[in-house]
Amino acid sequence: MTSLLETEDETMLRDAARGFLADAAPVANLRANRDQGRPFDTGLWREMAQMGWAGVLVPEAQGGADMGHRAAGILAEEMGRTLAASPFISSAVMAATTLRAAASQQAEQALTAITEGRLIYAVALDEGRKHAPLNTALVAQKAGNGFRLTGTKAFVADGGSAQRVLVLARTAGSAGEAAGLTLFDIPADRAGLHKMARATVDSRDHAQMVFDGVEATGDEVLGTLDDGWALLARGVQAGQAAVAAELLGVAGGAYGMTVGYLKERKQFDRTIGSFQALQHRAAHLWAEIEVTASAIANAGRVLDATPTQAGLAVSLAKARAAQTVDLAVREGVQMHGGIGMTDAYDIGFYMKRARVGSEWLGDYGYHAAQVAAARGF
Amino acid sequence: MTSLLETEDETMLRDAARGFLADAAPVANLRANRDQGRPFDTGLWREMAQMGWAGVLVPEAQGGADMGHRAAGILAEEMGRTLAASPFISSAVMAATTLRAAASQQAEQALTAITEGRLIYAVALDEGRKHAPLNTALVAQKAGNGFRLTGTKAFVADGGSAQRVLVLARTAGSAGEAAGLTLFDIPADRAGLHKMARATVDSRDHAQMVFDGVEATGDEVLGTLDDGWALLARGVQAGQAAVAAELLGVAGGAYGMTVGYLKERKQFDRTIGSFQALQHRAAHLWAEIEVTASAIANAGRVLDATPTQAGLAVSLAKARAAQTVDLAVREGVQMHGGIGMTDAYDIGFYMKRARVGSEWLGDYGYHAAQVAAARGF
Amino acid sequence: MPETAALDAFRTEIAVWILSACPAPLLGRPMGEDRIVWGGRKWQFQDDDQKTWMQAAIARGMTAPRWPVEYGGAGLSRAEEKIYREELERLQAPPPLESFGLWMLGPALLEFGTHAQKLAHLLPVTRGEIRWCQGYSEPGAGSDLANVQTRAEDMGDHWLVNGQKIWTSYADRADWIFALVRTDRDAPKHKGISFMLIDMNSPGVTTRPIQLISGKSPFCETFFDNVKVPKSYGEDNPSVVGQVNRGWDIAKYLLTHEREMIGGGARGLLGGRSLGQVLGDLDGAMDDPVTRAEAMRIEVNALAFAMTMERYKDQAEAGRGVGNASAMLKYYGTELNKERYELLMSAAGSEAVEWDGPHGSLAPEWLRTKANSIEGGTSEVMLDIIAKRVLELPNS
Amino acid sequence: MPETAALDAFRTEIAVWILSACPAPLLGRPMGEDRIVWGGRKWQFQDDDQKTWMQAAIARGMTAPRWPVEYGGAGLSRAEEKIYREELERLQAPPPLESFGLWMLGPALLEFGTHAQKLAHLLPVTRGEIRWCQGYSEPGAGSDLANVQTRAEDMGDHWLVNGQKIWTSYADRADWIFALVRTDRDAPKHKGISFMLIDMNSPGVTTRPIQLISGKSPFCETFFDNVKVPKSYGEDNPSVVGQVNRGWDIAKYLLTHEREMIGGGARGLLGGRSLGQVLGDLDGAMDDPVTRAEAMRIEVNALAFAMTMERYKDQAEAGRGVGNASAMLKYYGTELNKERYELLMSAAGSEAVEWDGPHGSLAPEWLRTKANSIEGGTSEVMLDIIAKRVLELPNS
Repeated sequence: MTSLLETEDETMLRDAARGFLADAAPVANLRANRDQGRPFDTGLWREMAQMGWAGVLVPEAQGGADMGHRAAGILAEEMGRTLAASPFISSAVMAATTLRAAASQQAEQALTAITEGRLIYAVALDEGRKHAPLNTALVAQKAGNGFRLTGTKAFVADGGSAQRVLVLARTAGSAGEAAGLTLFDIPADRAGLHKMARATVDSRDHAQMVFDGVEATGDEVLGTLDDGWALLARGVQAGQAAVAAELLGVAGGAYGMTVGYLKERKQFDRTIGSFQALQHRAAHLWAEIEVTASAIANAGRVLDATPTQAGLAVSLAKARAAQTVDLAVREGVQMHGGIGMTDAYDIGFYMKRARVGSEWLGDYGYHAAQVAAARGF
Repeated sequence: MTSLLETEDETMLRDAARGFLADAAPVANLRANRDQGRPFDTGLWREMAQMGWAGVLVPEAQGGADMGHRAAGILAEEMGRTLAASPFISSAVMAATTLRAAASQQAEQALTAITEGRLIYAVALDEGRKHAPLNTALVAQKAGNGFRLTGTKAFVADGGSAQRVLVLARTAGSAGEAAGLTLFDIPADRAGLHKMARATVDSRDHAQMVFDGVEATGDEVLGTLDDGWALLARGVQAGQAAVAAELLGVAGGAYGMTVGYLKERKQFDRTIGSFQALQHRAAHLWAEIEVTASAIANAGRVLDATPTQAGLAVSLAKARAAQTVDLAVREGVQMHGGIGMTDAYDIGFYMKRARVGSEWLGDYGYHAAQVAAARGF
Repeated sequence: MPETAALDAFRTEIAVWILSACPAPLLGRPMGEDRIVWGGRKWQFQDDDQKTWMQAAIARGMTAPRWPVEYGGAGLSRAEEKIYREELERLQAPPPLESFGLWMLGPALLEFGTHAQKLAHLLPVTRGEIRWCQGYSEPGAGSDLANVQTRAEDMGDHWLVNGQKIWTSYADRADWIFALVRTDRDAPKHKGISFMLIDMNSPGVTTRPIQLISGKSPFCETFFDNVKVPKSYGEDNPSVVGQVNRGWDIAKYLLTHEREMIGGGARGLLGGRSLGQVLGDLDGAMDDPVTRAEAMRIEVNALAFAMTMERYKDQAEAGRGVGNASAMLKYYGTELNKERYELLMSAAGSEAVEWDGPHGSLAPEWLRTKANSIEGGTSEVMLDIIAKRVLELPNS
Repeated sequence: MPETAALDAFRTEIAVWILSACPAPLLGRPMGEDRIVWGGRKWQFQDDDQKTWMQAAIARGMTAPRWPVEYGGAGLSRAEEKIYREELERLQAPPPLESFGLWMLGPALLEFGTHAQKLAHLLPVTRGEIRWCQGYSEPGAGSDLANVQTRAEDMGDHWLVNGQKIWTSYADRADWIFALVRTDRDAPKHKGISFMLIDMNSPGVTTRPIQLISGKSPFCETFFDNVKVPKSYGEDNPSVVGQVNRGWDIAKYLLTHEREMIGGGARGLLGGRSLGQVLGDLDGAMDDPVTRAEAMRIEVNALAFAMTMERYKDQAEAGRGVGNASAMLKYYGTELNKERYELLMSAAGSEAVEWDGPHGSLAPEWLRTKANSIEGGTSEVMLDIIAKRVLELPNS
């Protein structure tokens, strides 16, 4: 496999992204969005699309940049650093990867629309409080030539803003089985689909989706009937790797803000960064971030090289990212002292996003168990 | 329940024990015993018996001091502090508690002999690498008026020096069941009982005992046939509490040695105890020891007040003690630096005893699970 | 009568009194922060029962059981007060009155104040008439509490106070504030501070609430803009407690109290149920070995910590102080509570991250625990105290 | 020929050479510390195959592949050396020769030595004729390596060396030692140290092995009692490497090397099997949620750490140094390895605590891991380095 070192192209991409986001989407934007009840900034998302980010995983034939998952991870990481909100992971990573694997003409049209920033997708997957895709119980019942979907999806990221939804439904089998799951690609304003916005601590777009006899045609089945999970799993893995990368960025952002504070803040007539106990904790945190960065780079590389064998690499990345960002935000808030507890200060936003991102698409325990299974125990 | 504070009597007992052990059994004794291949010092044990320690749990009618489990814990803790080796826990705590509960005339005679230091008991219990008394598979087969014992007991503490053995054997039922276990009280030199000394890292007396058709009479059944576990469980719980107390002492001894070193050792032209990172770690360790001390005191109190309901209290004490002593010896060795790694220095002995004591009669995982079960999960 | 018999008699007497004085509707109600009776001029009872109960307690001195009768207390012994608290808990009766005046100002004045100061200030506290807040922290000072910049200039008959305090709980609802102010700018940091009592109605005092990451909070910023504080509120009743420039001694004395109170917050949080039981309500949570192992660890530590609180309390009640070791309670209790909430959040998964989701106020409570290891002295300061004063390690 | 094609050709060539030069009985044998070929005057091969293999490697310069040919090396590029190591591993051939001379002295001399020094000292190293040991640490200095008390007095034509070194690995079997000695007692601590090459056969040099808590060890104490060290071993071949009093620069340079080597010890320890698989061999161990959760955690961290080693190695090989960040590898790798052994000990229970129990040398290995976070710079020193040089936090 290629080295885990960044290529020159990747470094250029990172530098460009970092520069752009520092200007266009500093943490202050998240605060403004929150205070104005806006889950993300549509103008910003358009700019990202113009830079090719929305099409980072889309083939050139559909107008995409086709830069691969390592590049997508770099973008997600940089967005995490400034907590920039966008439908990037839902739409440009998860939906795009799934649609690309579906390889239908309809899917290709959708990919072009995603790339151009005209179309936002959400993925309606989990139904309970924890990530467990095979437990899908939302039913798609045969009705004439089509289907009728009934059930509830919890915690659909970007579910409020999406124009289309990939929804995993059960057409056969029972909870816990992959067989019998079918993937539908339907418009989000279809009759009977009720979206309830959830006020989450990270101030982003999350919705509960209630499917009250929602009709779907046979053409709206993506991939094969009863075998939709094989297809969506590719998108979910890509999403897990991207969320892991975002969390690495969140950790890095919190760490950077904290070390900056340690260097500037004085107490007991000393810069607090000169206190050895804090130094050792900051150094340990840095070490954890470095080690996690390797797992993130590896997940991107493996997804690009051997996407069908990426399970271990992706779960390793998400497990490490969840643990590392947790440490980073806890240390960040504690080391900021009282000021870190105030809403007026930004470090709290990192803690809130870390919590949601760690949960999304599987937490540490879920992914550590996947690693263990892949490693034979 | 009485307060967890020490009574005046208990404080006097502690002070007396500490004074005696500092003189008569400093860590240097352990080194001398090890270098001379002696698991413990019989003269020292005689002196302890003369002070009433061997009879601390024996009724006055049998010549004992009958001071209770809290007092036994204080003695065990002080022995732990200087790593004083003796058959105290096997004989004076586990066997004595069991024999006392048996309340037979034979048992009373044995208690007197224990009290006077004339008789050392071992308890032959576990057969595998982890504590799991109900998994007892050693068979006691009916043979005429008596029994024939066949099987192997692993890791019998004080098994090499004991003159008598309490051995748990299966007379009915199958592995995992408490019913069908019978307790025998037999001389350690009975034909067919082979003792293999084990060279353990703590340089104490541990033996594997192979029972090769060992004969036991019906009179040698302690308590009731097929119901021996109920009786022995009392002794085992008392032993667990005492080992926990010993480990608290081991933690305290390692901590004391380490803080002493921090105050005296200079490096980079500074006393290393002035480095804040070490200060915070030492302070945290002290906090853990304080919290564990409460759990140890509580276990003794509960064993004295309501011995039949002591499971939670005892497991809590052992779980805490295992975790705390582990931290104490790891920090102790690391903070001593290179010198701590040399055999010439004492801190390594604390690490070795901590490892064995944490394992003996159930490790952290075993006891934490017991706590969880007692707390309804 | 032997001592224990006297205490038994007292237990019966006080239980009878509680049952007769505390209106039945108050008994057995769940106690939340919203049900606390704080008192003060701006105070409004939620119902008449609260008022009835408070006034009955005032009449018997039971709002401040251990204070001397002449200052509005009941003059109880330590042992008697403990019995009173135990009976309140057993009968599920709420405390008749809570306040910073009772918790903090009282102990300070009883230890350092003049007779006239005690009379003037403590009686209104015990009667729920005056509500106090505490003005220690300042912006930019953080853990360095002695870094007091709010200054009080000596203007002859009054002090002229200018500066700013932060983290003053309920300052917007308090009538008076006890504050650390700098009365000597040339003295070493700890030597020029005074402990001053200031009427919040004085011209120039303003407050502003602070929004936390967890949402609304009782914390305020408090500003002093040319506030005139009389040197004396009456004969032998100066506005400064103890000696001028020696206020740090009083602050240190009170910090020890505060630490014990905050560290104790970790107990009884789940209404007597174990953490594992609460988690067991969430389908499948306890099947995850990571969650189970962590729940076991926290349960073990929480039980042992509760015993330690008990042991330290007994020691304090036995008249042997716990001194700087109280820093351990603060440190251990708040860190443990943070761990507990992290696990609860994780087990409740995506439901937990909603501000008002199916688990009620879990998210804001989780974020709020993060402040516990900062307010009242950070965990780092607690570890410093343990290292230097308990372990006696040398200064760096 | 494009670069990759050339490397492919080299890979084939070197594989053929290994298979022809390395006697078949050596291939595929498990590699243990007892199978290492160290060389030196006191060295005795375990069998003729070892000797045959070493001499074949010497003939081709492959005991020191990247060193210049004139000093006994093969003059390979970074990429070629990497291929050589990969092929050795793939074909399960042992390294023909290992030594502190190759690992430590070589890099120091190549960077700081004169041509004559390199010729005189490096050739015997590549030929396995002279075995070196390293004399840095001193009793009482601990982590403060610059606190060198062993002194070398300038006696005109020679240095007179007196003092004591500790933790000198295999000093009792070494022919020469490279040591830090104090040549200026008045200069600041780091400025009066020289990097000196001393013949262990010199009168006045004695060694004594050190017993560790884990048992016998390669470590020794080394004593210098009025040892005369010539100023020069020949023309342009002084006994001090680099400038007199500037030896600290060389020591720092080598410390970075050493750190990377020790931190790497955590990899591949279990013969390619995962920790969970090894634990799974122990009946029931993985049913315990505490053990399972801990095994998962260590597995996750170990895999990510292995990737980090890989990444840092690639970075170094790409010619971009990792500098002080290597302190992280040392810190993380040794701490992780301690955790791994704690878990193995716990899972093997009472069987683990025997010196020679059913799990072989587990107990001494467990105790030995405790030294890994001390030797070559303690974890605390590594964290200091990261904090000050990588994070650039201010000095305390």
